[in-house]
Amino acid sequence: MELLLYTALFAPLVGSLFAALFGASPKTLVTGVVTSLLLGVSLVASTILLVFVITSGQFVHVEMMTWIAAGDLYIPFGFIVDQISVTMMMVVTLVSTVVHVYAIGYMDHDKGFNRFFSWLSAFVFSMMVLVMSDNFAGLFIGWEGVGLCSWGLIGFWYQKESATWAANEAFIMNRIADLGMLIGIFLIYWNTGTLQYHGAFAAMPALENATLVWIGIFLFVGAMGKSAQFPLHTWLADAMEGPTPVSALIHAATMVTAGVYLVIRSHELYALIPNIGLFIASLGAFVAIFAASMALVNRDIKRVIAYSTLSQLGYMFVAAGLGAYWVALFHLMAHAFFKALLFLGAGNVMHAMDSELDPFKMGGLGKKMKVTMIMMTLASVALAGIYPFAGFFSKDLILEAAFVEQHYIIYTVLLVTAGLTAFYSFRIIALIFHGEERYKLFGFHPHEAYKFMLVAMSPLLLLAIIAGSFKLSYFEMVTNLLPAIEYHIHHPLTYWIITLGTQLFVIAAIFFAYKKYMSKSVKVPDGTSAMEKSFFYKLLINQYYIPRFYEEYLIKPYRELSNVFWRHVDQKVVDATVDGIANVIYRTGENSREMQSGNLSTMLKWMVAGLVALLSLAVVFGLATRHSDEIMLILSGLGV
Amino acid sequence: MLDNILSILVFFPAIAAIFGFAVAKDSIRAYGVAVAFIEFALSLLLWFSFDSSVSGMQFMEMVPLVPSFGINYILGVDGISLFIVILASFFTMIGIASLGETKNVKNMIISLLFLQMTMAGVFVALDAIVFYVFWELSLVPMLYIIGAWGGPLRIYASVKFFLYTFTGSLIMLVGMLFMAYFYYQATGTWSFAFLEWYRLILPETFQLWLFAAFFIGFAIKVPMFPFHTWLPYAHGQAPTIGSVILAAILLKMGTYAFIRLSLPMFPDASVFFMFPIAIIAIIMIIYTAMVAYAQEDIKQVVAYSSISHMGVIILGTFALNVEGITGSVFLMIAHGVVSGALFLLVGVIYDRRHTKMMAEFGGLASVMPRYATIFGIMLMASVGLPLTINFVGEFLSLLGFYQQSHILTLLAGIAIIVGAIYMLAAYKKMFFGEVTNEENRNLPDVNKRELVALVPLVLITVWLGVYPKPLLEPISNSVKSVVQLMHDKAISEEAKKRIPNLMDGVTRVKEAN
Amino acid sequence: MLEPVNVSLESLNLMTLAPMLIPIIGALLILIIDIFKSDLDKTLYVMISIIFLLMDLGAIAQTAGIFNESGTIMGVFDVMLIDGIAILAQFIIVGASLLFIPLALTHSRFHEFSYSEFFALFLFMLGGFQFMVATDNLILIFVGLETSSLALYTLIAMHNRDKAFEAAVKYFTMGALAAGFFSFGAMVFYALTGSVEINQIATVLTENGFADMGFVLVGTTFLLGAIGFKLSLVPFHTWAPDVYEGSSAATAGFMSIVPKIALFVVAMRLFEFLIHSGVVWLEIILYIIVVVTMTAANIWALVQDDVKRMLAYSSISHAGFVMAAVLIGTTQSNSALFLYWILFSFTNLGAFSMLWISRQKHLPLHQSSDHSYNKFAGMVQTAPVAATIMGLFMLSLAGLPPFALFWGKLYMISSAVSGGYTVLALIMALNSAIAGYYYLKLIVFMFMREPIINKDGHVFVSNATHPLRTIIGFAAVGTIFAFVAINPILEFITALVFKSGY
Amino acid sequence: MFEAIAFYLFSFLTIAMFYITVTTSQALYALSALAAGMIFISAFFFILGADFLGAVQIVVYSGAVMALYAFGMMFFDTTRDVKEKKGNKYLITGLATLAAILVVVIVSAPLIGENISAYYPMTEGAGNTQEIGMVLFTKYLVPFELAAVMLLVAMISGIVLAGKKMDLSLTLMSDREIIEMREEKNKKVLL
Amino acid sequence: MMEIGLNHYLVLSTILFSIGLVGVMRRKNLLMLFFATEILLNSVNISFAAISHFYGDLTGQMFAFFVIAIAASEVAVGLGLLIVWHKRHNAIDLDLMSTMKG
Repeated sequence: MELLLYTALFAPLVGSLFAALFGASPKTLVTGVVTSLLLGVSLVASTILLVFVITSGQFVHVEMMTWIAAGDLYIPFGFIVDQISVTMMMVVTLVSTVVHVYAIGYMDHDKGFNRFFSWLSAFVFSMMVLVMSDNFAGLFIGWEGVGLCSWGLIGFWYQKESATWAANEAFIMNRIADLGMLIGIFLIYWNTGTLQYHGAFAAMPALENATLVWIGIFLFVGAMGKSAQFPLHTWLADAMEGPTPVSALIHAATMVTAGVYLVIRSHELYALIPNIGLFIASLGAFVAIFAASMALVNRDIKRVIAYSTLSQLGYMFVAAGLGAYWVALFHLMAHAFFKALLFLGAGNVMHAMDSELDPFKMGGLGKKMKVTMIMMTLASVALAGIYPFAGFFSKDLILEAAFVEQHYIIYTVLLVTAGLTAFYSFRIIALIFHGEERYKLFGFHPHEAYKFMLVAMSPLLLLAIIAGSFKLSYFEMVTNLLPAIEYHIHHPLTYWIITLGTQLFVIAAIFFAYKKYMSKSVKVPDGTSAMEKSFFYKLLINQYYIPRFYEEYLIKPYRELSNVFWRHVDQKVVDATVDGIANVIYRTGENSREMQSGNLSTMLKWMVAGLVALLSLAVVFGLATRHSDEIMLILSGLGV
Repeated sequence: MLDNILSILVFFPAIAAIFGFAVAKDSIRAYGVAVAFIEFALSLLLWFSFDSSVSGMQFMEMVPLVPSFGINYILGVDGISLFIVILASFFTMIGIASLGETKNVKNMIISLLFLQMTMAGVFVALDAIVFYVFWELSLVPMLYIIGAWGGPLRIYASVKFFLYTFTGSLIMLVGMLFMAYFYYQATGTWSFAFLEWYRLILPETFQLWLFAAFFIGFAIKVPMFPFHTWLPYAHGQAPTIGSVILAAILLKMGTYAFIRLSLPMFPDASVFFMFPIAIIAIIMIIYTAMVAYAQEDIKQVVAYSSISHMGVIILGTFALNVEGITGSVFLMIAHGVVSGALFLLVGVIYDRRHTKMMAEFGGLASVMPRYATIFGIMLMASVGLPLTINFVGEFLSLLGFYQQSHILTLLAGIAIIVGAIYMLAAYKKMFFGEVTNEENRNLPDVNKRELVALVPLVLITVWLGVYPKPLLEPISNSVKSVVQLMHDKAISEEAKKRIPNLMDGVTRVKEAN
Repeated sequence: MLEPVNVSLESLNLMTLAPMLIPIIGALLILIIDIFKSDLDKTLYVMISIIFLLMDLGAIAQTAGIFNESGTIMGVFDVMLIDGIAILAQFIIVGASLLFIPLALTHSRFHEFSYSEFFALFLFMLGGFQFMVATDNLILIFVGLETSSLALYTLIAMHNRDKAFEAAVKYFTMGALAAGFFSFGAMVFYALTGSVEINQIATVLTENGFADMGFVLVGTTFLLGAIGFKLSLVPFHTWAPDVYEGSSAATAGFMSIVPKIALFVVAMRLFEFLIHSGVVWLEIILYIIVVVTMTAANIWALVQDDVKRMLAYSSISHAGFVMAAVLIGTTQSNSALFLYWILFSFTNLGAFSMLWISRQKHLPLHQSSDHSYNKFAGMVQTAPVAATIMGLFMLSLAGLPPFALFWGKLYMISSAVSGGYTVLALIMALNSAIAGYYYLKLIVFMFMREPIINKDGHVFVSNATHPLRTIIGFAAVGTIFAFVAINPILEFITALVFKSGY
Repeated sequence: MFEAIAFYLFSFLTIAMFYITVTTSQALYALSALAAGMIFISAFFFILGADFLGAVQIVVYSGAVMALYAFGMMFFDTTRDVKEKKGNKYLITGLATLAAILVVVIVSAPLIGENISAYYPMTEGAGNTQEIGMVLFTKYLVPFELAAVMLLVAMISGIVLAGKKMDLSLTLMSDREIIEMREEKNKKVLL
Repeated sequence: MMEIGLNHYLVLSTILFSIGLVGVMRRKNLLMLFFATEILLNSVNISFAAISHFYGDLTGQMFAFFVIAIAASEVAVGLGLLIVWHKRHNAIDLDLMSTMKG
């Protein structure tokens, strides 16, 4: 088993290093193939592990070697495969394998081909470390690792100013969150004396509540960064600058869910501090609708999907916050599949439209790219949560959980969000694949993507459809570890009303979207229409002016303050003082060297003057002898 | 051989340098490399014959110098100093190996070898005066290197560097003499030996004064805010090799001295001054990081960044617990490697373009991919990414100080943010974007000689980031004994509370703040 | 009616005179030789002087031996007083002279050395100094002082160019004034105590408990004026820079060492009992003078543009530094004084000799004065060895370890610390820092500037001959490897100083 | 009584003389005033019973020194008025008077001359000269000899400095010139 | 007042000494400057003689004696220097000799 574990863990690393060898050289197909194969290996290994865990119900826990040991601190490279991590491993390896294969086609013409795969596999490796580590430090390694890789991948096309900017933004925002996480880790260490999940969680019930609350808050701050929760969400949308497979893998399926994973992983902690959980849930709910609202009007396919990811993450946090950890994890899984699918589909479209992103400039692509259309539509259906697609089971559960836990506000918010979700996802579907063929105006010549890319996508499609059916077996497995809470609305009538109501609502939204955006009247918006002038539209299209706020009130001041510090404080004050002292001394010399006039009688005068001075001092002293004690005081001051 | 390996380690380069005068100009480089390599091999030998389970001093040597005044030539090495010594010889080696075309290279190499002597000497000296001798002597070759091979402002920079540090260390000297005098009063014999000073328990007021005296000397060397302004000039003007050695080794003298002298001798004072110094350290961290962000000259960025990192080291030192101090010692090594490498990298581009202005560059990633990669790795190490060497040190230092104060650590933790900001910004300016400046269009990528210097550094960075144990173990062993000593010597309640007692298991002060 | 006195020759122990008589005899011998055969070569005289100096050293060593057995020796009606500090001082005086005399053997000819009288006067001067240190009788001190001074004035003037005369006249005139001060001060003490012997003065004063404090102060003031003049303490220092500049580099180096140590001994004898018997005023005054001398001289040295002048100011500052020892007045500090001065004589003579070998008769255009800084620009490229040695001396003067002077500073500051003069110790330290600047300035010129004119290194060593090189090498070695010799020297000094009760 | 008168008279005269010496612009006046002052001082010596000293004073000063100075004056031809560029007089006089006042203030305080024992008392019935001789050749033998050396030094210095040899300075001549000069001299010797 | 004590002599010599100081400070002509120095020494001599008279002790006279000797030899050297200087510049005004300063 350990061998399998290592295989699953290190195969991507090997692939990455292999690709890195060719990093500087032009495209060599072999890198793509090798990395994909190695990921396949990793996938297989994970699957076997999954089977093992399900069947035997035990963990696989290995300790590779010591990492840091100082004083009482002992941090090993330890890895654990339990129900939670194995789920994540499955998701990660599966999606990433798909994405790798897909990327071989997608990055076909890119001169950074090898570099891309090196980064991508490196990312998978870090992600595996993140999910498999058995202690917080190891988690942190992965945590930062994925941050690094996403930096590299977002800024993959480094010639683009916007790309590099987005990359740095992502990295720095994550850093802010990581600080919180770091502090959380310190707290855990100094209070429990260890960083191993096992020991730490075991020790926690003994601690006083305040400490736990702090730990919970700081850890969650970390989670907020990675999962781009408000107010650290802006980087996710900008991260769409990266190649689409990256968005699919990192910013939909895996990395962004790390935060959720962290919360789930430390459920034993959050179980002790329910009020923090509630906070998490409410924040999640807020983010869900907040993101969805921004997705409504956005005119960039990938950004729309990104926002939907954001809002789905909101869902997950709601679940996690409400203690329905297994639900959260389940939705995480399901979401990974259909969202990745959605992104890859979008990738096809971009590919076809040579990376044009504005859906209004497309339309009627359905004729040219059937398969893609079907896939994306199905994915959107799943996202919208129509029975019997994956989304239904996971999302519905969350709604039920909220309902059962009697957080009706959250419930309503989520319900509305569900409607919005359905609307905006089908808005873009409609805009892209149906209606007028507006792309002709812009002289695009769309074409379907490579076959193997589509084949590669198919497993995701499959899962997007059937994932829901694993629900029970999954429940069986996960609840060995996570609190097994069945969410059943006891009164069957209410249950049916709620469920059907939701379904109808969603379907209504879908039809509305189709009706609105399939009509011939859809034009490329030019800022003239009444809607675009409306306040809400402006608010939403500008993402509630939050990015601008950051630009104006955080970044600029920081830059200016830095300049002030350098040019004025450091040079004009600190350094000037030092030089000033030197100059004062020097100038004293310059001015007083006149004393040495070189004229003999001046010199003689000086001597006599000195003598007289001494004499007068003598007299002074003679007078002062009465006050000798004060003098002794002064002298002691002088150290005499 | 092993009995006085330390003396050999110290004086071999000097003697070799003297012989070096006889070597012909054109073959001096090979000679220098050879000597430096032997030196490095010696230091490795030292490491292998070093018993890392022993916490005390090893390979002690003692030759009476001025016995009537208690000055003896005492050498010894423990886990704290061992690796800095190795680092010093290592950097001298790769420094000489990677030496570019320089005018009268002979003097350069000879002064480098002398410098190596002083560096080795400072870290193995166990007698205050001997320590001071090497401490001061190290200024001279550096003065020459900066002043003779430096940039347009070189003379100003070198003189400033010399005088500033000289002033500080003179005050330190007075402190040392005081210490010796107290020892004399206590025992009736003069002594400057550290190990004997350790045994002296001073009343708190004396501790405060002496601590202050020593502090000035060390703080200027480190350099700590607000005594740091000599550093940017020195770095800005110095030739590559100068900056490398300066950043990698010379700055460590200060922090090392804190651990070797201030802490064990003045435990109460250390506790007393812990928070003020921590605050200074935090100012260093954040303030200089912001200043670094404002720079236009990549070398200045690195220079200020190293001040910022020294802040973390100081913080870890004054955590006064095993984790923190171990971390800070490790971070000394780490920062030595990383900043040294960064300066080398800056030197690479400077050799090609003879400018260090970031505005001149841009889009280098496509022109010099290997260079960009190495730079990227070092940059990530510098921002303290896990599995790189820096992270271990920073993590431990912050972790350690967290025991003393939560808020301050939180503030200090901002280091990882601001660090990322200026480093990424600089990297973006230099390597990303289109190639705008035609001169950069076809710059040659890093050549063999530079790789010889850089690749080992990269390897070390990763190796020690993944597997720091071989260093951490001896370090923390020695640090344990220091901390225990401090705890036993501490007089005030506060100090007893702050400094953990390793004998009984109580190592955590839960109610710290 | 006076009855004839008869004294036994033993009671005189005339051997106490031996060390002083030897140089005087030597001088006379030189004069006689000159009478019989004039214009012989200077080498002869140099060698004669060296021989006599060596004999002198031997005599001193012998007295030292006797002192070790039987403590302080009084001789010749108790005028002569041979104690530890006297012996030490004589060692320094004669030793320094041994280093100085060979400097006469320069490559190019200078006026003074063409005289046999030069060497005669030189030896007379030594005799004078030795008498000064080997007595506590103000009269003898005065006479000895004048003897040596008069000789010194002449030696300076014999360099025979305008600057030299100017220097000599200035020195002479101020010296005359100082002589006035001295006699007045002595007069006051005589009036107080009816004696001119310091130990008797001390006893009397302590007996009547410093009743006439006013008189004591006046006397002290005047003597301080006189001694301060010779020691070039601010504000009586004004002669020093000009005289150093005017006289030949060698003579300047000599002046910075020998007369001062003699006067230091006098100062120790005179002031320390006053301080110890609680003349607080003197303590304050000395404190001020010491600090001012150190600092002011340093500050002035900063702004000099002629190396020799800079060295002049620097030796003023060193004198102030050492004067602190008299102020502190513990055994440690007094030993520190001698230790410091021994090391200083090495280094400073070395430095001045470096100037001496680089002395040109006719100034190149770019030079404002004999030894202007830019003369040394880029010296490392034209004359590397010379540059290195010069740099060595500079570093040593700056008190950079492990070179000679560092140990002196170390011990001196330590004595200040253990004497309880904390602030003073700090001031001393900081002053060394200031001093660092101007020593560094020369190093900067030598090592970091480009040479201004002709590349031939000869201009720097135009004056060098083997004897000079030897002397400099000797000084250099002494400067570098001082740390080996510190311990024996220190023990020796401490023993002597302690034995003679200081 | 007589002593008092004498004292005041002579002190007045001396002060006057010396005052002239330092103030007059006529070198000749100054010289003669100085000489007169010296003689008056010797008068004090006689009053105080230091006959030998008085004699020496007259001989040395009014004899030797004055002769020297007179010679010097002729040499320098300073018989004409000496122009005195007056530096600020206030400083000078100020300093001097201040010094005077201070010293007088302190000195005029009566000496508490207790337990001051004469180490070399004057013996009754012996002439001052004898006593002096006695002390001079016992106690002060060494200073006396040294004084002799000092005078020798002074003599040599005088000779050297004033001698012809100082006229052309080897210091300023380049080595070549010196050698040529030497050869010149040798030629002369040969001829 | 009529009784002449030691202090009278001391005061007298002090005054003379000050006169000497004035001379030393204000004279520009070196020769006359030397006159002033003579005055200094002589003024001291008076007190020495006086003290030795009042204490009945010969040391004072000794001192005075040596002072005279010193003064005499100083004159010799001083004049020598003056002669050399005068030969060169044929002037003995000390304002001329200020080539070295600073």
